[in-house]
Amino acid sequence: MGVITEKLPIYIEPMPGGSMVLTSMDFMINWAHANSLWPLTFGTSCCAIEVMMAAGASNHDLARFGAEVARATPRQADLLVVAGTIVKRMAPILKTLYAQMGEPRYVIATGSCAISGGPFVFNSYTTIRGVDQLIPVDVYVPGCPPRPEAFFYGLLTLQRMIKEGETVRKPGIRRKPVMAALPEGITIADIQAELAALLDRNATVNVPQQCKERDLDEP
Amino acid sequence: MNYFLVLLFIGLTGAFVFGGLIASFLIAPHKPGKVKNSPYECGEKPMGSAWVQFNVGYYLFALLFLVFDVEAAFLYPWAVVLREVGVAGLMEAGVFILILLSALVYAWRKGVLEWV
Amino acid sequence: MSIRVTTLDEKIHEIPTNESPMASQEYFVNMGPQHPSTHGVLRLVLKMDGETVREILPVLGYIHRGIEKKGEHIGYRQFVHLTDRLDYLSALANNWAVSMVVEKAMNIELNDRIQTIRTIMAELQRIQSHQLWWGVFGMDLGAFTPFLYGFRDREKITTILEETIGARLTMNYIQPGGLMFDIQPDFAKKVKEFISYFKPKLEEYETLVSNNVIFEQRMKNVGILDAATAVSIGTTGPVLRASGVAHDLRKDEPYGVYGKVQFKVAVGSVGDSWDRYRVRIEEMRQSIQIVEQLIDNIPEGKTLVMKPAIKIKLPAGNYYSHIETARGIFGVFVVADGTDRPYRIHLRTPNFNNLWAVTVTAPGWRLADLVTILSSLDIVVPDIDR
Amino acid sequence: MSPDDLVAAVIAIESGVAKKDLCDRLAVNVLPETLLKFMQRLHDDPQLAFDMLYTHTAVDYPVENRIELIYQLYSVKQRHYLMVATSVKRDKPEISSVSSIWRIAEWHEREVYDLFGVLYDGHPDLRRLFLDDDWKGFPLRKDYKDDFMLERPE
Repeated sequence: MGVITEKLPIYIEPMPGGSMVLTSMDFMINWAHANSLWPLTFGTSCCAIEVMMAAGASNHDLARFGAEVARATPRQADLLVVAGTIVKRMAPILKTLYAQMGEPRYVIATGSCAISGGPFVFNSYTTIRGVDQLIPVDVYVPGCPPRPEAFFYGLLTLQRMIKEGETVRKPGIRRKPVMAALPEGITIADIQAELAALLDRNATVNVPQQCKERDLDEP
Repeated sequence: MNYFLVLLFIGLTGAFVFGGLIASFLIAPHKPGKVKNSPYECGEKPMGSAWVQFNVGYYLFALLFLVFDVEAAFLYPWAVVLREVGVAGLMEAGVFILILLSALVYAWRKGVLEWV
Repeated sequence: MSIRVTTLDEKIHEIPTNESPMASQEYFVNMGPQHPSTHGVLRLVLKMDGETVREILPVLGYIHRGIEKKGEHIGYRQFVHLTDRLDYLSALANNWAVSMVVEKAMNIELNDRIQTIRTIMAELQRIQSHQLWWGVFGMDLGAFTPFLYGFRDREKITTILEETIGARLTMNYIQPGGLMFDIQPDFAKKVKEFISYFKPKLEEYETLVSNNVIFEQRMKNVGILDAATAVSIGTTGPVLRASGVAHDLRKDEPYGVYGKVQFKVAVGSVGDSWDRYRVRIEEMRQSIQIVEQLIDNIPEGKTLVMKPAIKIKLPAGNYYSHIETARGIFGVFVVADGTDRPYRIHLRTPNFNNLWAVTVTAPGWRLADLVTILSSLDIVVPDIDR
Repeated sequence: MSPDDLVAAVIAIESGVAKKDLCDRLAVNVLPETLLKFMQRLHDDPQLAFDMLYTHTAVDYPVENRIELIYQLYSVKQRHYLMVATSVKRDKPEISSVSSIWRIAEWHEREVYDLFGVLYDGHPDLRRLFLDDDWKGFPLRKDYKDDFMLERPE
C-alpha cells in the first residue's frame, strides 16, 4: 500500500538535545482531525451494510484511514455518515443528532437515497429527496449502494478538504477540493467548452458517416 | 531531603492536567445550543426525567467497589517495600486484608450482592 | 362497538408505572431509532424498573418509504429491483418471489438450468445472510472478533456472486422468465473452493462462540418463545423452527429444485435464543450440503425463456406466492388488472412478524438480555417498514 | 384434506360464504358481519385448524366504493392454505377485529388502518403504525393526493 506522501509544512529547528518540529497550529489540528475521524453508527437501510459494515470489516479495512472507531453516541463522533434513506419521520431525528455532535463535525452523504432520494424519488409520500435539505453535507458518495472503495475515496476527499482549508479562527468553513481534483492544466472553462461542443455535435448518431470517417467498410 | 523534586513533580502534573484543559478551552470551538445541551436519547426528544428513585442495590455495589479499590491502592506501596518490612509487615497487611474480608462476608450475608 | 383511535403519547401515558417491590420507580426510556443494536431504525419505548424491562412498545415508520404505493406505478420487472432494498440480506430470494408470482400468473415453464442456478444462488445468499447475522450477533453480545470473522468469510461469497451478478448487495438478478446473466465459466470451481474453505471455518465459529460458556449462559433460556405463541404471532423461518414447529417452505411447498435435493430442516425444542442460534448454524451446514449436491451437475440450457419484453401484462386476478428466505417466509400478493402495472402489490415480510416476538418474550428480562433476544430474532428494519 | 372438500367444509360453516374466483389459490368471500364468528370457527375446528395468519392486507376499489380486506391463513398442523376476503364500504370502513384469535392481527390491522383508514371494532390499541399520528389522509388509497409526492412525468 503506497504511503500517502504529502508536503508537510513543517520546519525542523536543530536543538542541543535533538531537533524540534515547528509547524503552524492549524496544520497540526487539521492533521489530527483528518486522520482520526470517528464515524457515528448511523445506518438506516441498505447502505449501512455496504458502507458502514463491509467497509469497516476485515476485507476493506477502514482502519487504514483511521476511521474505524464507530461511536454510538453523537457526543463522541465527529463524522456523520448518512447511509440510507431518510424519510419524513426520521428528518427531525437526523437534525437532532447533527446538532448534538461536537463542533468540528463533518457529514458524508453516501448512496443515491441520501444524495437525491434515490429509487424513491417518485411516488413516495415520505422519502426526503436529498439529505442536504436537512443538514450541511461535505462529501457526496454516489452509488446504490456505493462500493466500499468509493466510500474510501469520499473519505480521502474529506480528509484532503479538512487539511487544506479549515482554520481554528473560522471553524466550519472549508474549501471543497473539487477543483483540486482536476488534473493540472485543465480548467472548468475547458470542460464547459468541451461539453458544449459534444452536445451539439453528437445530437444525432450518424453511423454511415462515422464509418466513412474511420474508413470502415460498410457492414 | 530536598523537597524540590516533589514540588517539581506536583508542578509538572498540574501543568499536564490543566494545560490540556486550557488548550482545549482556547482552541476548541464553543457553540452551545438548546438542542446540543438537551440529553441525548437516540435522537428522540428525551422522555421523562432522570431524577427517579432507582434500586438501592446500585449504591451499595458502588460502595463495596470503592472499599476494595482503596484497599488495592494501599497494597501497592506495601508491596514495594515488602523486603524491608519483612515478616512483621506481612502480618500487618494480613490483618488489614482480613478486616476488609470480614466486611465483604458481612455484606454478602446481608444480601447486598443479590441482584433483584 | 368500541372503536377508539389513540396516539403514541396517549398510549404511553396509559401504561401504569406502579411501584416495584424494591420501592423504586419505573421510568420510560427510548431505545431509539439511532441505536447500535437495533440493526437499523427501530425505536423501542421501554418501560424499565432499574435494569429490568417491564414493557416494550415498538415504534416503527422511521424507514417507511411507501414501496407498496410505488409498486402501483411501475411495471413488474421494475418492481423486482425494489425488493432488493427491502430485506437487503436476501435480495435474491426476494427477487425470486416476485419472479415466481409473475411466472405462475403467466404460467411460464422454466427449464432446469434456471431452477438449479436460482436454488444455488438462493442457498449461497442464505449462508451469506447467516454469516452476517452471526458476526453482528457476536458484536451485540459484546465480542468484536465474530464480526471480523463473519465478514471475512462473507466477502468470499460476495465476490463469487459479484462476478456473475455484478452487484455486491442489491442483486436484481432473478427476473421474471429466467436470469439476467448466465453464470461465469469457473463459477462451479470457485463455489467448490469456497465450500472447502468454509467448512473448517464453520468449526472455527463453533469453537469461538458456540462452545464459549459465557455466550452459552447469555443465550440459554433467554427469551423463550413457545410453539403456540410463535404460531399465533405468525413468526416464520428460523425463529419458528427454533420453537419446535418444523414449517419450512422448502419442504412443505418445494419450489426450484428443492424437491430433488436431500437436506434436513433444523428444528429447535425450547425456543430460546440458544435454539435460534443453533438452528441458524445448522441451516448454514444444510445450505452447504444443498449447494454441494447441485454444484456439480448444473444442466445446460437457456437462461431466459421469455423475450425480455419490458411490458409484462398479467391477466386480471389475485396471485400470491411465497418463498423461504433466510429470515422466514417472504410472500408477494399481487392484484392484477390486466395492465402492465399491478393494481395492488402487498409484501408479506418475515421480519414484520418476527419483530413482535420481542414484545412477547422480552418483558421481565434485563436490558442486556433484551439485546440478545432482539439480535437472535435477526431483524432487518426496512423489511418491516417497507 | 383435499382442496375441494376443504372448500366444501369452509363454505358449509356460514351462510353467506362463497368461493372467490380469479385466484390462483383457494379463496372464499365472507360477509363482513359474520367475519369474526367465521374466523373463530376456522381457528378452532380441528379439521381446519387455521392457526397461523400469514398476513392481512386491504385493496382499495374506489370505483366500486369498497375496500376489500384480505386474510391469508395457513394451518401448520394440516399444511393447507386459505385466503378469506370480505369488503367494507369506503366511506364507513368498519369491521370487527380478529386480534383476539391471532395476536399478529393486532399489528397487521394497525398497518391497514394506517394506510387505508379501516377501523377495527374491539382492537386493543388502534393507532397509526408507520406514519406520524397527525398525518392527514390514508396514503394507499387510490385517491390519495399529497403535494409532497412527485408524480413521474409520463
